[in-house]
Amino acid sequence: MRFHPTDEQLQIQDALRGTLADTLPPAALHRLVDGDAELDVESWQALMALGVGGLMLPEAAGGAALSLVDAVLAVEVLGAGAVSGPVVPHLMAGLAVAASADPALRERWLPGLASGETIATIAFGGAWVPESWDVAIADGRVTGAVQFVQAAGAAALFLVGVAGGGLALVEPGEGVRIEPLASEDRSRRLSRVVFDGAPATPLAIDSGRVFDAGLVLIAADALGGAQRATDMTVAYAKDREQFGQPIGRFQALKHQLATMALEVEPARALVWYAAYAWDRALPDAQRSAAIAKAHLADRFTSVARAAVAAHGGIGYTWEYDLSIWVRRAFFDRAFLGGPSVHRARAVALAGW
Amino acid sequence: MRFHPTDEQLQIQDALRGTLADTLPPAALHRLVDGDAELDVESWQALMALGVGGLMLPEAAGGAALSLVDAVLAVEVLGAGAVSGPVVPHLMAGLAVAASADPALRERWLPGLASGETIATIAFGGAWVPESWDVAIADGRVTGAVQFVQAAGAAALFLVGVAGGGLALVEPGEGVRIEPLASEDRSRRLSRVVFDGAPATPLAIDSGRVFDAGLVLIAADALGGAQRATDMTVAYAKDREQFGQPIGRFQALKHQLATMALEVEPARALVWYAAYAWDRALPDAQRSAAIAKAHLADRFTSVARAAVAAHGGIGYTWEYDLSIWVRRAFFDRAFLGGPSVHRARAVALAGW
Amino acid sequence: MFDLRYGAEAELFRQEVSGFLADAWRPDGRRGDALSEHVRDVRSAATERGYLYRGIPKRYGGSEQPLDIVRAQVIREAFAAARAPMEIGGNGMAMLVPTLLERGTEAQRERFIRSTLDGTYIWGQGYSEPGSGSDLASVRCRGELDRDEWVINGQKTWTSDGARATHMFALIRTEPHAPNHAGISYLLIDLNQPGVTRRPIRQITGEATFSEIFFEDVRTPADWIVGARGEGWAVSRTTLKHERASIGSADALGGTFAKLVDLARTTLRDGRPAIEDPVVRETLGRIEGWVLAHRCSSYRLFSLAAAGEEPGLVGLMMKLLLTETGHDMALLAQELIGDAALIEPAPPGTRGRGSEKWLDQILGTLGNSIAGGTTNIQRGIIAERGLGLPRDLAMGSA
Amino acid sequence: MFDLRYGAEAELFRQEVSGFLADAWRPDGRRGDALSEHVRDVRSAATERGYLYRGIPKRYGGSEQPLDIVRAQVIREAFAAARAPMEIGGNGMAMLVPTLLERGTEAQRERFIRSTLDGTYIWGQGYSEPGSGSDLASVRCRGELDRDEWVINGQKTWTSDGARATHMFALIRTEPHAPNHAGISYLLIDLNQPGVTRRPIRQITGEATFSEIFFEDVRTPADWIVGARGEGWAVSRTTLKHERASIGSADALGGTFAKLVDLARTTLRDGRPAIEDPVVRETLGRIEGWVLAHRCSSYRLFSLAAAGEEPGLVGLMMKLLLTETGHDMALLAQELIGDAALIEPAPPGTRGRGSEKWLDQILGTLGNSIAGGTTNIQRGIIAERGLGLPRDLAMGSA
Repeated sequence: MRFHPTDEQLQIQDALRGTLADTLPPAALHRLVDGDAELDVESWQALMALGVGGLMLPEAAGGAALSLVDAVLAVEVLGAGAVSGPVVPHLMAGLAVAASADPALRERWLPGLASGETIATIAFGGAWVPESWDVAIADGRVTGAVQFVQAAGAAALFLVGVAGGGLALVEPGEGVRIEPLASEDRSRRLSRVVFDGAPATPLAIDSGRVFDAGLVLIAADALGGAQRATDMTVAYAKDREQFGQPIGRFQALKHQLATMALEVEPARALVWYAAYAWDRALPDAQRSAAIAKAHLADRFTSVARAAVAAHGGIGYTWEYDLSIWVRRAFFDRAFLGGPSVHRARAVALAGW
Repeated sequence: MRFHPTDEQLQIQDALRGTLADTLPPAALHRLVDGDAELDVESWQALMALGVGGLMLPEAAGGAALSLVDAVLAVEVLGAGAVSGPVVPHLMAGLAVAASADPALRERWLPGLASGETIATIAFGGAWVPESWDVAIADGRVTGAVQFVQAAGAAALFLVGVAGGGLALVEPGEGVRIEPLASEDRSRRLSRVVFDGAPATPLAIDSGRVFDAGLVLIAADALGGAQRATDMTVAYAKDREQFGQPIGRFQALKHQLATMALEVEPARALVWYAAYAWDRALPDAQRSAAIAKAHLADRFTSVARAAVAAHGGIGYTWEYDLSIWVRRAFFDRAFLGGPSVHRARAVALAGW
Repeated sequence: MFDLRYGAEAELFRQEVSGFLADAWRPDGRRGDALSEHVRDVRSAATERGYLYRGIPKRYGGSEQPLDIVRAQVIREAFAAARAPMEIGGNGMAMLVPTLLERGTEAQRERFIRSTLDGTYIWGQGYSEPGSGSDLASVRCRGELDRDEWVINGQKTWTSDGARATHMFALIRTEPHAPNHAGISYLLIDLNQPGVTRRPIRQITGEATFSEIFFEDVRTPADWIVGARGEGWAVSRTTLKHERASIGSADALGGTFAKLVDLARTTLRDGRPAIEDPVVRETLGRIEGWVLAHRCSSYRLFSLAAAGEEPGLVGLMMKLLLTETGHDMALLAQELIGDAALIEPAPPGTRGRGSEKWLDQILGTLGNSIAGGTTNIQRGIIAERGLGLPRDLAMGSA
Repeated sequence: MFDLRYGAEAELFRQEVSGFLADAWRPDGRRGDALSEHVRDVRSAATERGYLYRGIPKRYGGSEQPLDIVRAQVIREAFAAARAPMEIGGNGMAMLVPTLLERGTEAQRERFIRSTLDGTYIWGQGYSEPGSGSDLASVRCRGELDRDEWVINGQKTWTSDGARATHMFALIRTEPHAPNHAGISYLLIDLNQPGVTRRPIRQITGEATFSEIFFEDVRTPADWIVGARGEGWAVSRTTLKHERASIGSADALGGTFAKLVDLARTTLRDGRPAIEDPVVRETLGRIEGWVLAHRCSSYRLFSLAAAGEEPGLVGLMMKLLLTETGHDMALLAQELIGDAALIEPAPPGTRGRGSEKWLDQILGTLGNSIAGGTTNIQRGIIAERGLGLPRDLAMGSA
């Protein structure tokens, strides 16, 4: 029986944390946020060099063949570091291709996805959930617009959700138009992508599994973000003085910080469990993914708000790092569907 | 423009507060709670002698012809004192009879209601709201069971809600069976009342107005109860020492007390407004009554819980006075319909 | 008797004010420069008739009217109905002028009040410093008297209107050897001089309504001190009491709530208006209880003020109530706008009512819990001044 | 690799335990006296085989097994599945026995442990006093040494099992001139003697599971002191560490949640099950997030304990999480039961599952925030021990 990270898993987290902190320090993050780049290339490449892209891909393709539990442990750390670039969509696309039984397809894409040379993203239209996907597919071509696609301009591969709940692979180029959006979360840029008869390769896989993995991964990103917002606030409270005392000595603030920690720390095992249930394909895997997404989206939102309040004025400024995670909370809440949607799904799946 | 109590209104409140404290001191209250009496007769008679029964009744009948605003100011104080006996139902019955155009009926009942010699209560079946009343009326006789009737054993007059949303007067005796219930709020005892062909006098009045007045009055009772629970907690925090300090000096507790006060104090004007809107028959009178009932029921519930938590162990004992108001909060929440019911009504009335 | 009507005398007065505005005010007068001749003329005529600057003596440009809360409210309503220009607001009117009236010298009043009323002087508040927050006793920006001038060095932050302010009233440490409060003086500073650097503070919303102001050997005359040396703390606590109670301003919450209801009506979910969702209805219903409690409490406060009575406990709560209810509204709005939270709202002033514009509101409620003291400070005030609980140990005699 | 299964070795062990129980335990053995011969025999045989009292040396009646969190859990599960009697619980096992093992004299261990394990001695905890609450340093109940006996006078309160306890372990002020903690000793007291008066404390629910205990010249032998004079505070902080981590006990929250879902299914509203109401569904969904977070965190803590690692931050949070989630469940239950909140629930143990029985749960959650330290104390512990924030000024060196 084991339900906490191994030393090896902790070492991987440390390596990722260190690499991201080195390649995307606060100054670089602020440049990214204030600039127009689709993603921060240096940190993306560094993470890919560490094997993030192939975490769950087969060893034959150059991947590490690890589990979703390993992936959430990684993504948590990357969320805490405000990773730029489409880590979660990229991992989802990799899972989709790896699930395909078509050897040609696997050979075509998996090595590049594993090495990170090929950047992939997802394009799920409608209201995120597979039942609502609305890109039409006919005669190997897709048509339709998808509202929110991360890092579309950098992607060499789109995993597109098509009407009826299936998935297809599309490459940029013919019949693919990208319209960048002003993204609220400036560490993860979104575009509208219009498919107009673009050539597509349908995947004969269980799209629900890919979607559920995405929910758990976004929950892990939210967990990392919430942890970072809490850590920043605790550090600030220890450091900042008022009335001759560190403000972290004032009982009301201490209790607010305890409440923030109470939102984050127990949620960690929930994310692990959702990943574990997915890895083992347990009967409650789908429900757990939905619950984890809903719960973590709410926790990140709530903790981000509390962090700003606890900081006072400085927490409300653009230049202070916290603003970056406040906006990431908006992203994690909406991306792949909001809390009320996933809660309603979880309740319905329980048969209540 | 005036929207706060006059000196005269404050004096009436003082008189009521003093009389109730004198005639129903904590010891008497605990006797009542631990005993079987339908109501505390001494305090009831003392309040009636002060004119509570006739507050809103015409001067010709011995009443004071005051407004619902005056009544809520009175009932707030009585709720704070854990008044026993059916003050709100009695006032509602009085309003119903006074609204009738039938001079014989008025003459028969109003003087006794005003003086308090005649105790009246309400018997609203179904789910409280007039649309749901389900006692059948035919040939001047009523048939049906009403689940929760306050002080039924002491009442000389029942204001019965009948199917279709009308009201009728019924006297105890022939065709009226009273089955006392174990009441959670032991300061206000409830019975099940079964009407089995009891003679009834229908009232040709607007039953909605009577019901709305009841909502506002119960809101006022809840306001008083919430105020009392807050006052007790503030007093306790000033008095009780821990770690060599009054606990009211600990910032976390101070902020909890501030939050309790924040629930209670602004709600006061909301209750006033609901009464004022009823008095003037303003277009938003019905909505305001529903909002006031829902809001105050929630505030009383919340403040009662917070009061117990702030007291620690002693607040959780039967013998400490606070338990009486905790149970009154249960009563005020459910009686005449719960918060979600009235919120849904308010939203529907707004046409949203 | 409770009565929300203002009464016959007030309604007659309303007719008088409305009549004046119908004659004097050209509704297109606001176009172009907000300080156009016409606006100036109307303000000046309105002041002459006793409608504006009522608490300010005539010799400084006011209309010197007796305190009358109801008349003041009627005036506000009549001007709002006619969309006519009220008093010039801002920190100058709200904070400096009352302070000068109570603590200033005759020379200071003559020098500054009239210019503030007519908009010539725009004042920034110089209280906060980086690291000082709610603890104003820790002010470090220092002033040294150099013959007939104060020489000021240091930094102020969160100065509202800092970009366009012409002057600042500031708390400056002038007595370096006195403890905490006792070393602070209240100085007036001309911001249009060398040595003053302004840096806008970009907020989390992207807007910049506040500034940091840096002083490097900035000079101000020795007699631009209000109160005595070392009295700055006490001087800064002077507040405007004259006809402050108002109903309209308190109902900002009601305005936002109406917009929230609108948002719920117009947002579609699975093709149906979101407002048909029982969860949305229940949440709106809950929030409305707080909104009404706030509005009705503003009636109560207005009534107390009109009767010359103290506001009491509820007067300490209005701001916190606003913050907390605003927070609840923001959460529902965030739920309602859904994916629109992924895109930045268009800049203020641009056309289009995309639901993503609620993002500013949602982020803005974060700012509310900071502006004017954090909610923790507010709770402390309610507990101590409102409920009579003892001071925190940690706060000492602050 | 994450793996929630206990592994092959553990499953073999489960078979062994289940096999033993299938042979030794007659499922009707609980009927009648809970301490019937049969129960006694099974407990004794189970202890001989190393299933019960694993952390206690054999010479005091235990089975003296090496620490094995997984085996302990398997034993709990196997006994629960067979509905077989586990160890005798209560304050004696949970608090006194570990204290004696760590701090008691050999004579005390021999005198008390075996009698506690077999249920002969039932222990009440004597820490709280009226007015002492979380501040145990303020204990006033005093003991004076009169030749070879302590003479005890004063009062203890919130003594669980106070009505049936045979003995008490208590914090008693024996050194009146020493400051605060330093004056307190840890004494054992026989409660069945003249001078002991027990008064049940009726709780807000109507039940009385705690008592006040009054001492009037009550005597206890001089050597019934654990640790030295004045060391009582430190002695009382000894806690049971052996195989404490468990999964089942942490899922009390899950059990209540399942009942809450049942309540929502069976409660009708306008003729439809309440669980079809979207507001109820949303609220259940919200609560389930917390319930699952709690359950999964208990897996995590169990796993850490099995690996011999420290529980860390999340270990400080389980109780508060339980309290807060219980509170949320109580609020929904109150909404669901509606008018049933107007009637008292039938006494415990009586038949009928009226929804008003939830009232006890609803009121009980009020008690949870008090039992074992108020939520404010819990938050303080999280902030200080968990997040490393400085101590409150007001708490001094407490």
